[in-house]
Amino acid sequence: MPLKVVHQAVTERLEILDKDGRADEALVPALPGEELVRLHKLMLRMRRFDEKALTLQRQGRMGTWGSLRGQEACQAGLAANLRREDWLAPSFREHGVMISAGVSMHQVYAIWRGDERGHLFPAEVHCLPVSVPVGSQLLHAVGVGMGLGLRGEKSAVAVGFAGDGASSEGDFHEALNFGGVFKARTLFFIQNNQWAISVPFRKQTAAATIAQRAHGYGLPGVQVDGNDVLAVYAATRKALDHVRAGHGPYLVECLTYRMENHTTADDHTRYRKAEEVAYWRERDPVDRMRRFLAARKLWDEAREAAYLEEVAAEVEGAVALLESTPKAPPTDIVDYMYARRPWFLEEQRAEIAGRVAP
Amino acid sequence: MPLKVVHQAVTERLEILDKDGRADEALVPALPGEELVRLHKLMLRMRRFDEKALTLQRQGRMGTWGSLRGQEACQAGLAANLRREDWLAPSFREHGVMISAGVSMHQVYAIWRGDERGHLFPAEVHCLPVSVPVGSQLLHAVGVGMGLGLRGEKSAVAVGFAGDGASSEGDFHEALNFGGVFKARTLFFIQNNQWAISVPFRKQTAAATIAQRAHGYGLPGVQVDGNDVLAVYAATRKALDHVRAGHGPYLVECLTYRMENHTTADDHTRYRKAEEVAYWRERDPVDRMRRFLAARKLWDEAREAAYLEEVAAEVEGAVALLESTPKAPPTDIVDYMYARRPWFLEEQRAEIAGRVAP
Amino acid sequence: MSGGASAAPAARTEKLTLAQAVNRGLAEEMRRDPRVLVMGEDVGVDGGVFRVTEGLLEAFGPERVLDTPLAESGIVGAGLGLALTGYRPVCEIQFSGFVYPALNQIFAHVARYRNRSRGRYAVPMVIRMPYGGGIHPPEHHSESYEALFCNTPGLKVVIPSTPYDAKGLIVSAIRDDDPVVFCESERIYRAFREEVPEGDYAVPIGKAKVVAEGEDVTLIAYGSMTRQAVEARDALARESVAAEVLDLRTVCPLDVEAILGSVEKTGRAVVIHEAPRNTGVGAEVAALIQERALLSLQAPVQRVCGYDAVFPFPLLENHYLPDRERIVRAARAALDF
Amino acid sequence: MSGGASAAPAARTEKLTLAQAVNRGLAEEMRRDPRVLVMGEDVGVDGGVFRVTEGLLEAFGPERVLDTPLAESGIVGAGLGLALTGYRPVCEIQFSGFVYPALNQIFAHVARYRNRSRGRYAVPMVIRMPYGGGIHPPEHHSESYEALFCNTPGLKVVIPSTPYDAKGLIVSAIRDDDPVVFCESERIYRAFREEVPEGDYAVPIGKAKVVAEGEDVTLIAYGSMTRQAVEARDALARESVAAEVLDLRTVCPLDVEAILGSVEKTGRAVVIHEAPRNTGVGAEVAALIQERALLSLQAPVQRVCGYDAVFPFPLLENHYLPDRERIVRAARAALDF
Ligand SMILES: Cc1ncc(C[n+]2csc(CCOP(=O)(O)OP(=O)(O)O)c2C)c(N)n1
Ligand SMILES: Cc1ncc(C[n+]2csc(CCOP(=O)(O)OP(=O)(O)O)c2C)c(N)n1
Ligand SMILES: [Mg+2]
Ligand SMILES: [Mg+2]
Repeated sequence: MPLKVVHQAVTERLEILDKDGRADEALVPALPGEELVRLHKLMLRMRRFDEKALTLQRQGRMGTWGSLRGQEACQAGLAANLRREDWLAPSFREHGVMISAGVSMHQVYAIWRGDERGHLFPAEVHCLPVSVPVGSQLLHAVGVGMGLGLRGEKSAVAVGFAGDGASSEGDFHEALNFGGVFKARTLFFIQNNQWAISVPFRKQTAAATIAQRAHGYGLPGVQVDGNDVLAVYAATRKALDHVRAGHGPYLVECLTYRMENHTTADDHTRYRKAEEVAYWRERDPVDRMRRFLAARKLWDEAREAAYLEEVAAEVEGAVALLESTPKAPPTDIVDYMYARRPWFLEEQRAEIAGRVAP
Repeated sequence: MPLKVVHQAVTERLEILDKDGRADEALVPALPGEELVRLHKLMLRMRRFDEKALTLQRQGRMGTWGSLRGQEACQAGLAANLRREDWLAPSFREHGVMISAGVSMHQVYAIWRGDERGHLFPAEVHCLPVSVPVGSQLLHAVGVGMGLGLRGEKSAVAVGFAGDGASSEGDFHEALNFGGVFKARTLFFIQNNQWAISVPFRKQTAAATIAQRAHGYGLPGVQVDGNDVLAVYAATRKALDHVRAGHGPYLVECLTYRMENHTTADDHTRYRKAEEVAYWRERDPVDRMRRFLAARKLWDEAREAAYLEEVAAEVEGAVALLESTPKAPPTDIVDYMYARRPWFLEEQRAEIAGRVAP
Repeated sequence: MSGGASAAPAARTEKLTLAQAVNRGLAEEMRRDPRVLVMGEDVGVDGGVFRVTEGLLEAFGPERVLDTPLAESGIVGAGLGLALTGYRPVCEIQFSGFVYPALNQIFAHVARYRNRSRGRYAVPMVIRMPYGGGIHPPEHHSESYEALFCNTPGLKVVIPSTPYDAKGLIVSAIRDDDPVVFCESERIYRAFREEVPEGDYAVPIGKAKVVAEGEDVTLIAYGSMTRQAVEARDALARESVAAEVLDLRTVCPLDVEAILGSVEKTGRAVVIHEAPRNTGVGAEVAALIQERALLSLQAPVQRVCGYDAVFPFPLLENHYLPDRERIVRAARAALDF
Repeated sequence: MSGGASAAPAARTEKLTLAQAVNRGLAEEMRRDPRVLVMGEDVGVDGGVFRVTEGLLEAFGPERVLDTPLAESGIVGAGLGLALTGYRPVCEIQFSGFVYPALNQIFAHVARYRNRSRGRYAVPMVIRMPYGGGIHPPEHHSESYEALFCNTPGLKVVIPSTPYDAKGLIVSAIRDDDPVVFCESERIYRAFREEVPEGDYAVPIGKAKVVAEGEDVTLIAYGSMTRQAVEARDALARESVAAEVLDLRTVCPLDVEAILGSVEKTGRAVVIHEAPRNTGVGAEVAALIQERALLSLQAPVQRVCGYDAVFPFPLLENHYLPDRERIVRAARAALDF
């Protein structure tokens, strides 16, 4: 039956580097060499930070850890575009962007070791605490984006994070819709690593991409090769320009791959094939960027080694700080619940304080 | 920046009758005259039923009533396509499709008069009870659609209803996504009457249509002139064929208009202009169809009068039945909570039974 | 039935319904503090389905009075984000029966944010919701869910029973640096008027009020049930029983001193609420009393509650709601124990 | 710690953890009744994050074991639809801390459907969820929310404390024609093993179990806290105090006869749970006891509960959870009253 077209949407995907680090030169962001190198360094730093956490966990010195390995390009490509005044509403796998944005390494470690004090991020960093219920923090990013707008901010934006799994939660939808209605200063940054624990993306949704969802809310959305830091950088830059200019939210979907177990409590060999992991190992975001930089003579083994040593020292420092921090007093359990403790917490506090440590 | 297209979606709108009831002849469904007349009769019957409820309400003989006036074409166009084995998961404004599908008039009245027994629909009618929390029943329609599929049904489908306002709830999203993943035998039937109480559609979402949402889940979606019963009939037929064939869900958005107050507890003059209502009154779905039928010599004033008399008698019969039904015993409050009453309800039942009516 | 304010009320008063009193409190706080926002379904142009936000859009504009999309999780979740950037959102849930979709945001975030962030981020949010039976609406419009909020650490739960208190408590709730769930009885929204001072006064959160003194039995109620308790008191008075009526006003934190003080005097208590009995506020009150005043108790604490059943459709709702007769009977049971 | 079944257990037994026992119960019921489905996040290929659904996909196929998208409202809402078409879905919520998004479906529909439809539609659904502290996971993985479900009419709430009971109770829950919330303590999922009969047996819902008899004080617990209560009993025994330990097993409906029977004997009671105290199950138990056995009470019913605070991150969680010492102290308070 003939019909009248009332809406059309095209969802595009950006790729710049190929699997071997060769760039589509026309698309390479016009950045000075040191900025390109910075993208690589951001990735190396987060990878080292992540590896250390896994080691600590194996040694019983860390709690459950969700590795970001494989997603460094997503987080670095975004981080390089962030400004000091921007707000982050992270989920639980955003260690990379968090430490790039000024959260201290030992703080992220502390959170996952099981210490709420890890959330006391440096005062000048507008990073919200880690949010575990997936998808829920997108609404916070919308509210913050609305608040920034109400305050008349011209630069600052809020970035809300979610994974492919999280995109199935109702809050994902409510966030995109609210964001659109209120033209929130919010970037929806979706890392589609193709797995939600054991559930592959194709069982998460019948849609081909998450980017196309945006169009259902009248919002722009784009997919990007999430293992290509140049593509993430370029797409995110464009998206952030849009949001910063007050045109409302933008959705960036980074198609990437979770290289590790979901968390250290998981065993991914139960549900995915070694070949699949191997396929993606060949598309490692760090390797690709290293080759690209090397081809441009911006980077070499020696510089990498030197930088890794620097980072290792930083990481070890963070671990030392983490492990030398005395445990919080048990009364902390009740002391942050309200601005002023109600009588029942006063009583319970007394009980806690009066007890021998169990 | 040049990009690769990974998804394309076109959202179309179907119109057949113009505002004055002139049809695009090429599009008129190939139905025998009596079937075309039936569409009109379905609309007349639901309108009369609805008008009576408003009268009863004004007289203090009915509870809060949400009028469907203006949406008759949506509900009749759908109802004419339903089969006895289909399931309905209505929201609160689906009186029209409900009484067309076999729910007794006095039952719908009873529900809104405040009697749960109204929900005891005829055994052969697969209509779920009225669901008040908007959007939530779409998931039931998905589950029913999944269940029908598991049972191997080849014909039966489930229809989930929601309004434009309801489309903002998280459950709307989860339903479309689940439906897509499990290829549920579910039709999402959205009556976009452009108002959610006092909130106009343009403040409900930044999207141009609700139909385009479907594409975000890999589902087909179409918009239709919801005041054009032929268009609703044709689009719904196509959608139902798709669902019945096992190809998964389909979303039909009927763009229509709520002519009355949201409910009898509302005063729509507080938030919308008389001109807007007048504009839509000129597009009355019943008038348009009447003119179309008259032009084809399928209908005239005398036939309309005769049919209205018939319907009036039916409606009066329903009211008589409604008002002659004795009140339920107060113990009904606890008697349907569990298959077997736990001790506390046994005690509470005794208390209720022992009391003088308050 | 008024009185009990913390600050000295202004001289001029207005005769207001409870709905209007909340409205005045909102308007005055919005005027006083530009960070206060109102948001929810139909709160703007329509002024709220109960007209509690009437006139606010005209007075403060669409940047401070936000008609939102129909999505409760969105309202509270976005409201939380606004709070984090320094605003003080007053979120309206159209009826308490529709708060469920927002519970994830309320329980997992709003109630926990101060604690999670070790005090860095406060959430000075008020979540208002009409609750309770008595107006014969469709399903889900008559629910009483206060116990869910009381069971969730990090929240305060306030339920006024008079216009005077409603204004003073909404003011306190807005000024509170922590999230407050504010339940407004639909049944008494417009059931009566009371002189309410113009201008600034606050009724403190966490303080109950002795509505009527008595020595024989304590009737503990809140919200719409306070009036039922007063009616029961009058009926008991005709039989020479002197009941004390305590209006809790805040159900979390409970005013344990006021409760114990009264029960130590009377030795008998009846707790009354519309919400179901199982693990309700009445259970907490009874548990506290036996815990801390067992030796004063001359009889078991009685509970007069909604039945442990779904709130019925209108035709049977009068049989569900606690009323004078049930309260009197419970008081007699305590007296005759 | 086993025993108490309704039907005669089969002769052969297997030594199982609680997680395995639930698994066996699920598998046997799926075999017995083709209408039983299992659905949730990671329940299929992965066998569940706690491996409770391990092997079910292989045994029963993807039409009966559904790996769903990550959306709790969807799981329960679609599950309800499946129930309406004649299936008996067992929905898994990955951790109780993630049940909030499903509360609208559970509270507004699952719990109400039989009543709303005047008995036409039953919802024979089981909603399983791991709950409680003790395994040091990230935030939201240690919550105890049973009180929310107890406060909602239309639900039953079951919390086993042993492998034997876990299998017998999951079987009863699946066979029950009404919705059952089934909470499984993470801490005792694999903490110990017990002989569990193969084949068909059911432990009745709504019946508590006397785990150990005693005359001096009743320790009332459920789930993981039952073991703590038994430890406390042993400690008290060394001081010649004979504590009776009552394992509630079902927290709604409570086994009021068993509770009263024990307290009438001992005159003293301590209720123990991990969940916060305010309007918790302990409040209901205390309220019931004072209501129906006041004259037997030699001392106030004591409550040993999680604090009214957010469940702490792992490093402090041991300070939050009730333990032997706190239980013993409360028992002594009751004895010394
Ligand atoms: C509301 C909610 N439900 C369940 C969980 C348990 N859970 C933690 S992570 C996870 C999978 C998340 O997948 P995705 O969103 O793709 O993020 P990824 O782990 O891949 O980074 C699940 C189910 C949760 N955290 N929140
Ligand atoms: C979850 C929920 N929130 C709020 C309400 C109150 N309410 C009833 S109808 C309505 C507007 C619905 O608008 P729409 O979905 O467009 O349906 P329409 O009334 O136009 O048919 C609202 C807000 C509700 N029923 N459910
Ligand atoms: Mg993922
Ligand atoms: Mg509408």
